[in-house]
Amino acid sequence: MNSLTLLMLLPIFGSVAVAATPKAKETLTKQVALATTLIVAAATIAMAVSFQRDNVDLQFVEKYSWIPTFGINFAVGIDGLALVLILMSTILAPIVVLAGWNESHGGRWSVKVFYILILVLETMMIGVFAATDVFLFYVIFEAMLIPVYFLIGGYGSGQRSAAAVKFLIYSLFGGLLMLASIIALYVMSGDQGGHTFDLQALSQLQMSSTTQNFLFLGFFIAFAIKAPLWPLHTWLPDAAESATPGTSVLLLGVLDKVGTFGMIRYCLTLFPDASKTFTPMILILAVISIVYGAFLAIGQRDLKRLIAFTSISHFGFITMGIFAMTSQGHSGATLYMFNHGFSTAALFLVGGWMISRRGSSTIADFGGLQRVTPVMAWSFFLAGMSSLALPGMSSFVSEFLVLVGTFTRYPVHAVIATFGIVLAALYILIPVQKALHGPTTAGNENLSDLNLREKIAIAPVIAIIIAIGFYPAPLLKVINPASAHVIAQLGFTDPAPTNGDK
Amino acid sequence: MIELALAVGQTQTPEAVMFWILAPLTVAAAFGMLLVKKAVHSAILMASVMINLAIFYIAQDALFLGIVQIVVYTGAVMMLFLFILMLVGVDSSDSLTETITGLRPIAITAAVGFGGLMVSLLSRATLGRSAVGLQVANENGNVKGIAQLLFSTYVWPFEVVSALLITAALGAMVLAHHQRLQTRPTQRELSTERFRGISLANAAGLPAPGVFARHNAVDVPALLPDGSPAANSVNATLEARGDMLNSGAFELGKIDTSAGEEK
Amino acid sequence: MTTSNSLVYLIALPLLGAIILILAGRRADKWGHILGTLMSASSFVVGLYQLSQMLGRSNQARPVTQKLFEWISVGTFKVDAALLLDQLSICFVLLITGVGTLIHIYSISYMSHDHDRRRFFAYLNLFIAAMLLLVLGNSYLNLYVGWEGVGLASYLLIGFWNQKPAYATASKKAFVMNRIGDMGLSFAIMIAFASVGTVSFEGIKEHVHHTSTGALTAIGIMLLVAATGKSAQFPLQAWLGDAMAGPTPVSALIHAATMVTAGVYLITRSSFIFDAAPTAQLLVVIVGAITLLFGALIGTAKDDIKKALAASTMSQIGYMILGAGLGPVGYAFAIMHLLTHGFFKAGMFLGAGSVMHGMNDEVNMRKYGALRKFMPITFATFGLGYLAILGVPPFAGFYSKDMIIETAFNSGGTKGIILGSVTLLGAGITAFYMTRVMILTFTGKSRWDEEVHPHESPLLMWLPMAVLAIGSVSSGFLLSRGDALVNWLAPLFEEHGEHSELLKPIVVSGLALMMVAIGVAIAFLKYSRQEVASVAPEDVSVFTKIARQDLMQDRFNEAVFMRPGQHLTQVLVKTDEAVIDGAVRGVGQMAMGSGALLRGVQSGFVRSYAALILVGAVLLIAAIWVVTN
Amino acid sequence: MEFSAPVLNYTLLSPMLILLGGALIGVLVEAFVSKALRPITQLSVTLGSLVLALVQVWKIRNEQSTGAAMGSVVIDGPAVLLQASILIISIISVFLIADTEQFTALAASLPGSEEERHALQTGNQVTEVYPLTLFAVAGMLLFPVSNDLITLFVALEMLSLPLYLMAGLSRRRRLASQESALKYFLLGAFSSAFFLFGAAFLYGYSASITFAGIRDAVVGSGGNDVFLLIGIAFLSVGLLFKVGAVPFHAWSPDVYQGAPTPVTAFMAAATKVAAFGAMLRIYYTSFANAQWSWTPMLTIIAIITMVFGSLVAIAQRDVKRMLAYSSIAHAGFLLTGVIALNKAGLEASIFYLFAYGITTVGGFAIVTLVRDSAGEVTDLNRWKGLGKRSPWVATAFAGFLLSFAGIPLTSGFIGKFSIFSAAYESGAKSVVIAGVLSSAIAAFFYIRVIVLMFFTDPVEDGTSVVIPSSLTSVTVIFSMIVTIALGVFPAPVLNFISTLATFIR
Amino acid sequence: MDAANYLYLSVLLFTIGAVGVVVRRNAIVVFMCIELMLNAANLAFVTFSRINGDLNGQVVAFFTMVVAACEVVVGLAIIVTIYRSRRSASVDDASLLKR
Repeated sequence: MNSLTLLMLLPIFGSVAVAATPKAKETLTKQVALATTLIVAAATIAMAVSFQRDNVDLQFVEKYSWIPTFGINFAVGIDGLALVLILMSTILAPIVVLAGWNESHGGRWSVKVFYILILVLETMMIGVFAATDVFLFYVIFEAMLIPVYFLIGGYGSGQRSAAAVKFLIYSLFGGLLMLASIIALYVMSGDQGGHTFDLQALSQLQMSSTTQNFLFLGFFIAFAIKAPLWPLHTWLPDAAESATPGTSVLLLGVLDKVGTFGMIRYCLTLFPDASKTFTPMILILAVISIVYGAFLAIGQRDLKRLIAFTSISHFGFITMGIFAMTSQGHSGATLYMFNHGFSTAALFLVGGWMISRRGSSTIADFGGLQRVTPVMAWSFFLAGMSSLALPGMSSFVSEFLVLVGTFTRYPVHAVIATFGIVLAALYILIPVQKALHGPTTAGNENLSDLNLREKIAIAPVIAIIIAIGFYPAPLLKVINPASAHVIAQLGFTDPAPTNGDK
Repeated sequence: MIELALAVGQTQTPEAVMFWILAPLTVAAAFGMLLVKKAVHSAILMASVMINLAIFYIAQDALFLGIVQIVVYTGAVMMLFLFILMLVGVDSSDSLTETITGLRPIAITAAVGFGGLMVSLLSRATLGRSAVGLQVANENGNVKGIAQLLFSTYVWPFEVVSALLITAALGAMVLAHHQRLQTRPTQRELSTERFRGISLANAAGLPAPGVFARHNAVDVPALLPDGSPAANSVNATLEARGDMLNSGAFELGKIDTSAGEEK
Repeated sequence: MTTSNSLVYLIALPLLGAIILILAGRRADKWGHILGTLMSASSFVVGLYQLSQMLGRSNQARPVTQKLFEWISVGTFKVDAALLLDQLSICFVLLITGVGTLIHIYSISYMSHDHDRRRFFAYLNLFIAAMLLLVLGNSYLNLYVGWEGVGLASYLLIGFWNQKPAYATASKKAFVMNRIGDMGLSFAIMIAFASVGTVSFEGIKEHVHHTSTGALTAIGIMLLVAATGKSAQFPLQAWLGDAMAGPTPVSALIHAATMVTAGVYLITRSSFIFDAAPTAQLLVVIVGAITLLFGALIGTAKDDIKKALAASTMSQIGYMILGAGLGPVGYAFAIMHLLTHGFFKAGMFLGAGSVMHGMNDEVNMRKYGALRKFMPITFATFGLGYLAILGVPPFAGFYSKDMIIETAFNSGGTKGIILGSVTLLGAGITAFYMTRVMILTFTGKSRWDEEVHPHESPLLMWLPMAVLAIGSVSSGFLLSRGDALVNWLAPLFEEHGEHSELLKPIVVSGLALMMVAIGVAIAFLKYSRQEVASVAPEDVSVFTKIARQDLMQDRFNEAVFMRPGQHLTQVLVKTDEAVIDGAVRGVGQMAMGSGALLRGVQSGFVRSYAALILVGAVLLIAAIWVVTN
Repeated sequence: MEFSAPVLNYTLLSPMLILLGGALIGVLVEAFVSKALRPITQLSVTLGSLVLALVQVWKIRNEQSTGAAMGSVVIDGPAVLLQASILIISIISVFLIADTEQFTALAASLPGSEEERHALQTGNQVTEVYPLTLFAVAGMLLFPVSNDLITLFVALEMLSLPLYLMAGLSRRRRLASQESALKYFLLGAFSSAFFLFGAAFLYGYSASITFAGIRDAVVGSGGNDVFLLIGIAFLSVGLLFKVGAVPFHAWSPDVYQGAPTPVTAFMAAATKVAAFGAMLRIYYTSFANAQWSWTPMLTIIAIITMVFGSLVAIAQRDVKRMLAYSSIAHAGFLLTGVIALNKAGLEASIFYLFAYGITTVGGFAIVTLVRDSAGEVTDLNRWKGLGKRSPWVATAFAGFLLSFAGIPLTSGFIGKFSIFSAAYESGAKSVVIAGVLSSAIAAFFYIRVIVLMFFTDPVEDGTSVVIPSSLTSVTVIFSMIVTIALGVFPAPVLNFISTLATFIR
Repeated sequence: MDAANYLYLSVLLFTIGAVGVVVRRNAIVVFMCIELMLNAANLAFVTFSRINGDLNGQVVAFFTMVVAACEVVVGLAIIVTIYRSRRSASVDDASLLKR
């Protein structure tokens, strides 16, 4: 497998196949969807195998003229960063399909529509990370909102439509700001040698620092909303609360990564100087996100909202790692994106199973699940441990890298952020205690434990979490060259150890 | 407003006299249109404005237009207005009290602002060339000059205007023409209808309004021998509209002078 | 440096055991405990093998390493997953696996009625693995993994009976407070990387001489913070008492013998840093001194046998920390006390467990009494441990504790006198409260309830107790004979220079024994001569009350951290709702409101529309008027 | 002075002539063809002439001439593009107009009268709408190709008068329909008076009524610019009125709501193309050199228009009114194309006009489908749950709305992108920022409708979606295809526009 | 005699017409006011024609008259229709469509 375009087309073919399944045979529909996502995952892994690790250039590059009038190409290509994120997305997809086998029931529309949306979304997930044409990226960035919007609004629970609207409006707003910046880039490219949206070409543009700052903000705000970064986060808890667990996984695990991915790929590459200008401010926002998200998570009564706020805290870490401008911070942030995908997936999926069994997402309604449903409880516990970055879990490696990387340049930020790990212990252990420990409370006595399908779905997630926790090298080897490249392009070198000043 | 003064006008002084007499009249008439209550009066004032304008046209070497203004505009268009006014109700009068809050002050401010600003602007305007006058252009006669333009340079709009006229006619037809949707019954059919009806009572025709009543207007029902009103003597439309008068007031037997007054 | 391929088995065996037991689930109920014990025992065997290998090598060649794989490598931040077994770690390895195996055996019987016994053994194995990783890791980051791993195991084991909400809370408290300490370790690692560029013990040791004192002090203080968390030292000591919620074998293994001593390990392991950072070292001593008194004082007032022992543990670890803070002279004594303490305290905890086992899990000593007759073996083993902790010669504690007291006195100047006095005082208080425990539990009249039928524990339980009792008796003598341990460890630490000798060893021993005698006497007077109430009396001095409440440590934490934290959380939740989301919603409502307002322009009257057009035109004209003016 | 006979290039004028001819035939059909045959005959004549005109436009696509009608008409690339757009939009609008349910049976009858009932029973139809449509389309074709003020004025009236009439012909809620006709007419006449007054001043300023003459005067003027400015201002009032820019927009919500929906669709889409076409021509040719004077004005108006339209649309409860305000907002976006005053702006405007026009017709086509026993249901509250009842119709409408909102992969996005980038290129950054922000506001109400349709449970109140007639289906499907195709693969159209879009002067 | 005076007159008439549209309620009067505005424009055209010395202005005025005539037909037809439906020629009564 060495064609990104083909990889993007696979889910589309799958969605056509899903659409072709007879309405009565829902299981067949699901099987087709699962098969598609598995094939895509396999194809991605095959692609990853043939990826040249030490080559910092874009690989698997494809370029087709799309709208020549505006110099727009359908251009794709991946570096280590993109590869890791695509890998994460395509591995998560079959897990989500399998884990959410029954999520599509009780929605507004048929099962088929659910899987068509999921598969279309998968195409876009691949595309958004693979795009090397800014316009293409923007198109997918915005278009992705639509399937998610329908997934939340159509298959969610509670205030789903309000949450979906909030999500969409928020994201659109950010997207439009980015559009303004993109237009400006486009126009400038026209003034400096011909209209183009090629990322490489655009990064060579000459612009005044004021312009650069404004354009940077256009991009950054869009990404900060997406990521989300304090104080632009309020859509996330609502969306996560209302979405189905599977959707939440894709939303927080993959879509939100587009925000942090974009910060690296677009903000830093296109506007190196502005990035430097805004770094102090962004770091402060990131640190606030870490601590604030953690506190808010501690204060939540709803399990899904809690998980959402933990993610806000984690995105704070990722953002901090990105803007620390050290190779550790960068690689850590990238690895964090990957790991966060899985640990959030685990939390949401297991949390979702708990909620669907109990019929409530209020933490206080649970109690003593460990006695009743040990496997489910264990899965949740492990997911939680991953979320609080216990060593041995994948998130530890990334979180520590971020902290170390930040510390070497911005010790104060890193120190404050480290307090987040204590808060993390609280926000995970409080729900663990309330839901899993203690006497089995009324209403929880007869909950059933995970069935085979659910076990099969969660097993790879936990396996990946632990495996990467102990052996992150395969990923780091892919990530490191890309990170180093970005750092070097920005003109940064890692701070040297301060020893010898005695 | 500097260089617009016409050095050419041989009719300069008489024109000025005419202008200063007619212009105030025109403005007054136009202003009157806003102030009079009755629409008809407005129409008359409008007509006078138009005639004045025609004079101004002629004074400005636009003979053809002046004539057309009187013949077509004042003569035909204004008559159309009057005609419609008649249709709508010639004596309908407008209350001049403003019912939409705040509109009048806005209108007055806007008017004063508009007029004031425009006048002020005009006084500032310069053209950078002196006024020419139409002596040269009208060399072969004003009508001929216009015709020349109309049938050569502006032949396309001239043609297109015909489409406009057709549109207007078609539009008037659509909105006003009551198509007969079924053939009108012949006299024979009507009489057959009468005789084959439920009752022979009306075979000879419906009673006319006002019979045996003291008033023979169409909205006064005929009275039956017992003095009660004959409902079918009045047009069904009037009845439906509630415009039928109470016949009691018109009974022959009683002399009631006040009823007539009321009517 | 010598490499070995078998180090990993030390960790892998118990880890494998834990994984099998967790994954196998109920299927392993029948054989789980056996597998767990075997895994621990085989790890012990590997440890012994390694010891024999090590003994066969010269002093300098004793450390062995094993590089497993490259763990994290980003830029200059390179950390291998690698193990280091040297003279220091081997002590710990043997202690952990040895005592651990004994406790596994004990637990087979102790937990036999618990239908989650398999899970218990899984956790125990997990703990052994993590603890071994802690002591075997060759860098701070590897140590950190074990560090948090034992925290996790501790959490799981404290909360083993988490169906009781109080136990679940206790486990959470332990984890969170440990995390605060862990944060210190994180800081230490970060500072180390930022200033030295590496996080391995070897690497930092190499660079220590040209690293600024400031950085080293910072690292040292942060390591101390980590140690206080894990080792329940002041000010992060509050979790230990609550941690007694776990099954007693857990208390014996984790909260007495091994995990809580990790802080001592960390400080000794980092000797090269502390030696170069006197300020940090001084802080270590201060923390140790405070804690040893703090724990001892709490111990005097506790009626819960396990909590009394826990307070004692805290106090004893205070001794070790103090010892370790005394620099090169103290490290070996700290480790020695650690080892002897591992024996006698584990033995006493197991004894306490045995008592509880016979007393329907009653822990209140005021409901005990006269158990000597019913549980002779327990009494004997407990009593030996008691003598050891008191420091009565020739029991183990005598050798280790007196060394620390002596070193403290000899650390020089006023500091030496203060520290010596504190340690002496601590020894006296220790004697008091341990005697109190003995008296309340084993002597006097029985105070237990009708339905309780005390009985001696089965073989599988008393056997480990007996083994540990032997250790309590002999280990001190064995380790100090010919300065065996001191010499064994000596290559790891810097040479220590001459130190003044304030008091001769014999004087110190005399003083210590005198203090012990006083403590014992007071306890006898107070508890043996008069009736002990089966309910704790309320008319006690304010000091007793404070001591019963753990010297207000929980109240302090609640008042200073927890409640403000909770308030802050609530405030933030509300702020998020009202202010941040409120602002977002406000923008939306503003748009809608202005829409509704502007909608009023569309009044439906054609004349107002015309007016609008006219006004628009006027504005245009006005603009022109302005422009051309 | 000798009279020389005028020379008309009939080939170049043929699209308009065909339409006028078709209209005349239509008038004759009214007179001579039996009632039963009239609808089908009229429809065929109308469609036939529209298609023929389109073919004719295609044939002359490469012509560049100002001499088609003695200088009154200019045929160039933009002219061809605009005319073709208008014709395509008209064709799919006529498919909607062919829906007899929409028009009154007898316009002259009183609402609710016996006569009306009778006319309804006999299946009478006001087939005059077809020739009226053709006249309007002819006027629209002429509007953007006019090359002097007279022709411009005549074309303006020619496209307006039929629309005034058609607005009043609704079958349901006739009082509202007639009211909308009255409002449209009075305000339209009012604004054309301004237009004419402005034309007078331009004439006074330049001593010429041709666009070329005005441009020459602008370039080499001797006096000051007062007359020019007044002329531009008043002329703009007339043009801005037609495109529905604030504060000259007030007619459009009322008229959009009151008029029969097919007429609304037609005038919303086609009028906009024609009016903007004319505006582009006159601003890009005649006034180009007086840019300093009108760009600030248009910038402010554009910003107000976008923001106003978007904000007020939020508060709407009626789908047609909402679309009206949306069209106001779009007028604001389109004005940025005028402001841009560069080739990119011209191309973008033409693309936007075409894309927006098609989408608008599609959107209104959907509106015609949602009905209850009393006709169309335009109350948004009753659109709740439409996605459940008729998913395809709701999906199509959602697609159109997303295109209005400018979501990528729809034509609306490409349009917005191209027009904003053109404006940015010419330095009109404030407009771009305002446009982007109001797009965000606008997205809100489009999405609200989608929420209503898809995420709200239906209320059983008799609202249903009728099975679309085959012609309506064609309109909807065609609009949908174009909307998506122009969003996904706009390159051919953009290229085509780019090769043609240059005004000759 | 200054030809500009005609322009002032034209402006005044135009203003009066515009105000009339806003203040009068009778649809026919409103419409007449619009006619007044058109006439004002015509006067401007004629005046400018004279100033500029060419007849184009007069031709425009002529066209205006024709177009105005057509407009009158259509307008009056609409007004009559409204009147027949509502029995009122007041433009204020026609305010069903709003907000």
